[in-house]
Order: sequence, then C-alpha cells, then structure tokens
Amino acid sequence: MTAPFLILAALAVAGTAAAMGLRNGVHCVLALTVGFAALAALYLQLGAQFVGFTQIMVYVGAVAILAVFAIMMTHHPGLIEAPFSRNWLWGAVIAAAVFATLARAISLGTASAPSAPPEPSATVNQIGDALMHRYILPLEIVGLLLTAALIGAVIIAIDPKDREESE
Amino acid sequence: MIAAALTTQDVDQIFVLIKHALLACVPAALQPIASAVLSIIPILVAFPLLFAITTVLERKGLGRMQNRYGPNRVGPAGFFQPIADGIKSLTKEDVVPLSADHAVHFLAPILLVIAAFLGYAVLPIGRNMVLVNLNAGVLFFFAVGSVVELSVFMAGWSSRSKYSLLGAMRAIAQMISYEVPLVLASVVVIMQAGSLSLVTIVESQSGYTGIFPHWYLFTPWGIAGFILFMIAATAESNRSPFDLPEGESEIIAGYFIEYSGFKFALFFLAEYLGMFATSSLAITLFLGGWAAPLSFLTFIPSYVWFFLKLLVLICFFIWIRGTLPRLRMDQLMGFAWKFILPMALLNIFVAGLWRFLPAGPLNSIRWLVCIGVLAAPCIVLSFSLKQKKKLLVRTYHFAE
Amino acid sequence: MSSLQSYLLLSALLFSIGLAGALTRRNAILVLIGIELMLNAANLNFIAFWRFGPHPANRPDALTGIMFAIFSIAVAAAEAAVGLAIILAAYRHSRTTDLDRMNHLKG
Amino acid sequence: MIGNGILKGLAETARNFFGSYVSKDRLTTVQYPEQHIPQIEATRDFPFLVYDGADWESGMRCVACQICEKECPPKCILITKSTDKKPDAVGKPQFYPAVFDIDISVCMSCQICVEVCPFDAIKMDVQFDLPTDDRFGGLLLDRHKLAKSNEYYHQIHPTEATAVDTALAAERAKAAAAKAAAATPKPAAPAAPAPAAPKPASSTATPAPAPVAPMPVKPAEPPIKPLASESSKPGETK
Repeated sequence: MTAPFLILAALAVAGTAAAMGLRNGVHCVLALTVGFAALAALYLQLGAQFVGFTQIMVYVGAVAILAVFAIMMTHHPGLIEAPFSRNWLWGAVIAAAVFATLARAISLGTASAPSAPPEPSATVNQIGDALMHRYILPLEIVGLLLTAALIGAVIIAIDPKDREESE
Repeated sequence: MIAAALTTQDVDQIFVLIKHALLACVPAALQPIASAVLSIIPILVAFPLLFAITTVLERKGLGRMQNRYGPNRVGPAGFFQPIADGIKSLTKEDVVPLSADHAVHFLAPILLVIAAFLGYAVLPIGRNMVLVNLNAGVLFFFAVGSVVELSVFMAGWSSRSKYSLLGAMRAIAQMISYEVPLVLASVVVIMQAGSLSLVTIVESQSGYTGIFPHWYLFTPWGIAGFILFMIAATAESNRSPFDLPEGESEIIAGYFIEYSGFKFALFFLAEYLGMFATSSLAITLFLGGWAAPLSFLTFIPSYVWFFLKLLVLICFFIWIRGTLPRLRMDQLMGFAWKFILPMALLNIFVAGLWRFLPAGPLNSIRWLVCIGVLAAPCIVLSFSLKQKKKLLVRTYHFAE
Repeated sequence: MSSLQSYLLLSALLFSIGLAGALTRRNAILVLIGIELMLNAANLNFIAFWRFGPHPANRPDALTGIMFAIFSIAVAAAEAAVGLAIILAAYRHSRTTDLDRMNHLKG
Repeated sequence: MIGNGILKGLAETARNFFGSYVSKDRLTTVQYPEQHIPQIEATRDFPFLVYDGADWESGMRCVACQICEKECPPKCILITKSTDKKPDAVGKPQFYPAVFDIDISVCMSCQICVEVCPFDAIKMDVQFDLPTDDRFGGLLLDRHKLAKSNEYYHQIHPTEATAVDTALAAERAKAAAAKAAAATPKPAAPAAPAPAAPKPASSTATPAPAPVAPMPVKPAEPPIKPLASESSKPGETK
C-alpha cells in the first residue's frame, strides 16, 4: 500500500464510478478514460509496460472514441431519459453483494501470499518471443477474431439503405 | 584555455555533463526529482522555441513561394514576429461560448498540450540524451498519440458549434485512418532492429561503411517505409494537403474554432509539437537519429545533427504545404485505406524478404527483387485508383 | 494487508462498479461500457497475480498473466466494436438506445 | 508517371522561393503604408463637396436641394437647409447647407449622389485610408471636412473635372446671356474660360451683403425628416 498505488486506485475508482453515475453519456466516456488511464498506470506500477501502453492505445485511443461516436450517433436532443433503470435498486444490491463476496474471498484466500516477491521481467522481447512460439495459436486465433469482428462490425453498422445503393 | 581542453566528445556530451555537475550540488534525497526536472526543462524550452522559429520560417517561406514577402515588420526581417504573436495571444480576451461544456472546454487544450509533450519523453535528442529509455518506447509514443484524438474530440464536442464538431469528426476519422499506416510503416524498422526502444534503434544505425552511414533509409523497405511514414505523419499532424480538419474555406478553423486567446495558441503549439514529434520519430527510425550523415562529420555534436535533420524535415513540410492543394474527404480516406495501408503491409513483407535473402555478392539482386516487389503493386494500385471520370467542359447557361 | 490483496480488492471494486453500471444504466452503450469495465477488472487480476504470484524463473509459462491480459484486451476491443455496431443497428431499427424500451419481444 | 504533377508543383514552388531572392519581379507585394499602387483615374471611394475659389464656405456649389440625401441608398447623408440665402458662384442668391454630414462608415460608395446632383456639387474622392480611433465621431464627416477645392478635383480626376467645368461654364454663360438679354445690358462676369476656377471666385466673394433672407415657402420643415430616418445611427445621436 504505497502512495502511488493509493492515488492511482482512487483515480481509477473515481473515474469508473463517475462513468457509471453521470447523466451525460459523453461525460461518462470521458470519465471512463480517466479510469482506464489510471488502470494503465497501475499496470506500469506492476511492471507490465507493454500491457499498460496497449491499454492506453486500445481503450483511450479506440474504445473510448468508438463509444463517444456511438453516443453521438444515437443521441436524441429532444429526448430526456432517466439515466437509471426502474429497478436500479436491485442492480445496486446485487453489485454490492458481489463485492462483499469477492472481498471476503480475497481476504480469506490470499492472506498467506508473499508480500513482495522479486519483480518478474517482461520485456517486449520476451513477450514477442512468447507470442511467436508458445502462444502462436492463440495469437493467430485472435488475429482471425479481430478480422472477423472488423468486417462484422462494418456490415452490421452499415445503413441498409446505403447497402442497397452500393449494390 | 578551457575551450582548448574540451574534446569533441565533451562538446557532444556537454548537456549531460552540465546536468551531472548540477546534480552534484543537490542533496542525495532530492536527486531523482532534480534529475527529472533538469531533464524536462530543456525539452519544455527547446521545442516551444523551435515552434516559434518554425512559425516565422513557415510564414516567410510560404510567402516567398507565393511571390510575396512574409512577415517583415517586427524586428530584423520580421524575426520577432512570434514574440508579438505570443504577447497578442496572451493578452487577448478568452471567450468561452455560453452554451459550451465549460469543464471539458477548459481541459481539452491542456490535455492536448500535455499529450504532445509526453511524446518527447522517449525521443533520443542526442547521444545519451533521452528522458527515459523505455523498453517499449515506440509503443509509448503511439499510445500518447492516441490521447491527442481524445482531446481533439473534447475540444470539438464541448464547443457546441457545428463547425468545431465537424472539424473534430474529420480530425478523428483522419487520425484513426492514418495511425494504422503510421504504425505499420514503423514496424519494418522494429523488425530490423529487434527492439521497441528508440535508443537501441538509433544505436543499430550508428555504424558506417566507408563514409556512408547504416541508416534504414538506405534500404528498399526503408525508403518506402520513410515515404509512407512521412505521408501518414503529414496526415496525423493535420498538415496541408491533409488539413481538412481545419480547412479554412469550409469549416473556418475546425475543432478549435471556438477557442480564443491563449487556449487557441495552445492548440497551435500542440499541433506544431505533434509535427515535430512525428518528424523526430521519423528521424529516429529511418534517418539514424542523432548520428552524423557521413563518418568524417562525427566531430559535430549529436544534438546539432538531430536538430538539423528536424529542420530539414520541417522545411520539407513547409514546402509541401506551399505546393499541394487540400484533398477531398473521400480522396483522403480512399488514399489511406486503398493505397497507403496495402503498401505498408507489403513493405513489411519486403522487409522480411530482405532479411532472409542473402547479402554479400548477391546484394544487387536482393535490391532488385525488393524494389520489384514494391514497385509493381505500387504502379498497379496507383493506376487502378486513378479516377477515370472524364471531366466535361463546363457550360454556363445564364452567364452569356 | 499485502500488496496482492490491495490490488485484488481494487479489482473487485472495479468489477462491482462495472456490474452495477451494467445492471442499472438504461443506455445500451453505457451498459456495454460497464461490461468493458468488468473485463478490465479481470485484467488487473491477471497482472497482479503475474506480479505477486509465485513463479519460478525461466518457466515457459512465466508470462501467462501478461499474455492473458493482452489477449483479453484484444477480445475486449473486438467486443466493443461489434457491440457498438449492434447498438447502432438496433438504434436504427427502434430509434432508441434505452434498454427498458427495447421490449418488443416481451409477450 | 504517377506523382509527376506533385513533382512539377514542387519544382514550381521551389523556383518561386529561390527566384524571389534573385529577381524582384517575383515579389509583387506593395509595401502598403510606404508604397502605394498608382491609382487609375476612375478610382472612387467616398463623396466630397466641391467648392470654387479660395473660401470653402462661400464657394460651395451645393445649394442644399437634398436630392442626394433622398437618393442615397444607405441613407448616410444628412442635410439641413439654411434659413437664409447666400449668393452662389454666379451671384444668384441660393440656399446653402447649414449641416452637411456624410457617415462614411455607412456609405457604400455607389456614386448615386454624384449621378443625381444637378449642380455638380458632390463628387467622388480617392482618399481611402481614413483610419481613426474614434469609431463614432471619427467617420462622420461634416461639411468642412467634406469641402475640397475645384483644383483638388482637377488633380484627382482631370478629364472629368475639365468636362464638368466646361459644361458649367457654358451653362453660366447661357444664364448670363439670358439675363443680359432680359434686363439692362450688363457685362457678364464669368466669360467662360475653360479651367474657370479663379474667376468666379473673385466675382462671388465680393457681393456678399446678405440679400436679407426672403424666407421662402417652407421654413421649419427640412431638419426633421432626415433626422427621423437617421436617428438609429449611433454616431449622430449625441
């Protein structure tokens, strides 16, 4: 429990809580990017440089932008919506229960964990080697998945009217 | 006497030596902080200064290209113009639109400038002159670059103006489209150097054959990668001919139209810092970073070479800006996805081919094969993408 | 409290926030974001276990935590893209992203 | 060849850039406050009032007929007719403008006032750099600022001024001849030489003894109407 960890954890929790609680959709996404950036900083704190930078690149650079665009494309200026569902209390109770269960499990299950083992190294070279040898099959599958997702997303999102015109 | 005692090596390392000398005066407990501050301040000074010089160079150069003088009133030959501009933007009223989202509107330029400065953290400006030698330096650079998109969106969205929103949409679409070829064009260098650390990449190019350096530019995939990288970098930094996000004739100034005074100046600063950063990355990846271009010129300090190369690239950007007209949006997107992206992918293949073809006596064959593999699809692509529509002679019905 | 525990607790908190958002928000996009958040909490778990877990040096699976996080990020990106595309398509059909009003299949 | 056009363009701009240091022809900029482009004769921007002779007040050709005020499309002219009469260039008693203001921040330089003036009293000036730090009063020119001599008119528009002078002289000669024919024979004062500036002046300056204001038909009406149409202008409300 060091000071950087506390600051970053507070940022992450504040950002994500704001993302789930604010009324304006775009504000939610902007708050979410703060949370994601704090998470990336936590990864760096843990010594996982590659994952941290990938997190920023993917979440701040791509997912947040996508979400923001989706919010703007589906925005009705005249429509005033309640931000939360009618039975929001149930959701909150379930989430709180899940957190309580998890917290109890963590405090019971990992009490014997070593406090600070020597930092394992994960240089980009090692990650690259592992990706190209031991994890080559998952890598190829993820590549296929991403290609399929890209094409699928374009086909789903394209306006049917545009599709007819282009044919 | 002291000057005579300085060897060329000392001159090369003078900033490093000064920093160490200054650090020695600081108590040991404060040394990490002092070291960080001493490393950051030169970057915070040097690059905004370069921005000031570039603005006046750009305006004068563009003026000369368009048969006019540039700014020539303030100071000798107009070279104090940036000072006047700075005073003006600092003293101007800061107008915030009434309906703007104030918090986001305020944060956008700050985030943009911070993101633009962060990129310099991993760029080696001279020998032993890098802020942090990150293991994943190139990745860091591109990760920081993606924050720019978000701040551009924040600026465009929070202004509640149709022009700024359109500008932001254009900017984001363009930046995302060209980020892909930008990364792919730099992948070839990473493949060859076997490292994501920019310091290692520069060191792997620092040898000489005879008097000629081992820059990655002097390989078929290197030159193709450099050209692709520079095209993508031009688009990424919203420079002409890819300056649609701020196309003056259509959307006036794009995403920062509702900003004034100092915040407007921050946007300009960030834009130019982004251009310098991507140019510096191009220098580091393809042009040998701070290495001297010829082996007998190594007595000139490394940082001088770095900034000279940077200036050359900036002049090239200005030259391009003075020459080419702005593209249309569909041309821009088509160019990115139909030409640059396939060529960048092919370039990666060529880099692999280069690696596995034998060097030595068959070197010229290796060159020919690689150039052939690159050139044939390039010509085919460019001819097939050429617009075949014949333009009709326009007739005017009511003018006669 | 050990370091591992604090990271795991943070991860559990983020997971619960994401879950609460996914269960209570009406806007489909924000529900999707809540799910992304839960995935991220899981990633934090992987990285924390990789960092603090027992792992003898030079084992071939020493990088499993990192690898899992990387693949999870890639899958999450794909999920976000397809999910947002589906939301856009649904919006085009029903002119709303309010999940409480997308109830045409209700009897 | 692909990219040929780009290379050609780059060569052109490079030639421009380096050429600008060698040949002065490539720099077409006029350094404005120090240098001016020579104006063509038909240059016009804002109107001014022509006077004959040396004294602007007595030599003014304007008789406050208010045609220009009525015709002015943006309504930038304000005229208040005098209550008394003064002899004009030929000695005939005429009204004169007690107030003649032109708001050149409103004027659109259409030259309609010049077209409609039956007395050739209002003409177009060429003075275009009229910056001022007083944005209300500074651009509102009164009749003293508007008055320019006939010589000045000759200077800026020589051909036009000569034609105007000839026409004026002919008209005055005709009027004098008619007068002479009708009344007792009397030598006509302006014998119509072509440039005709100094002579009428000398003849008008002397018979100044005010011909005791005959106060014709409608005395108090004129100042009200223009004010009503122009009261919205900030420069004139004070």
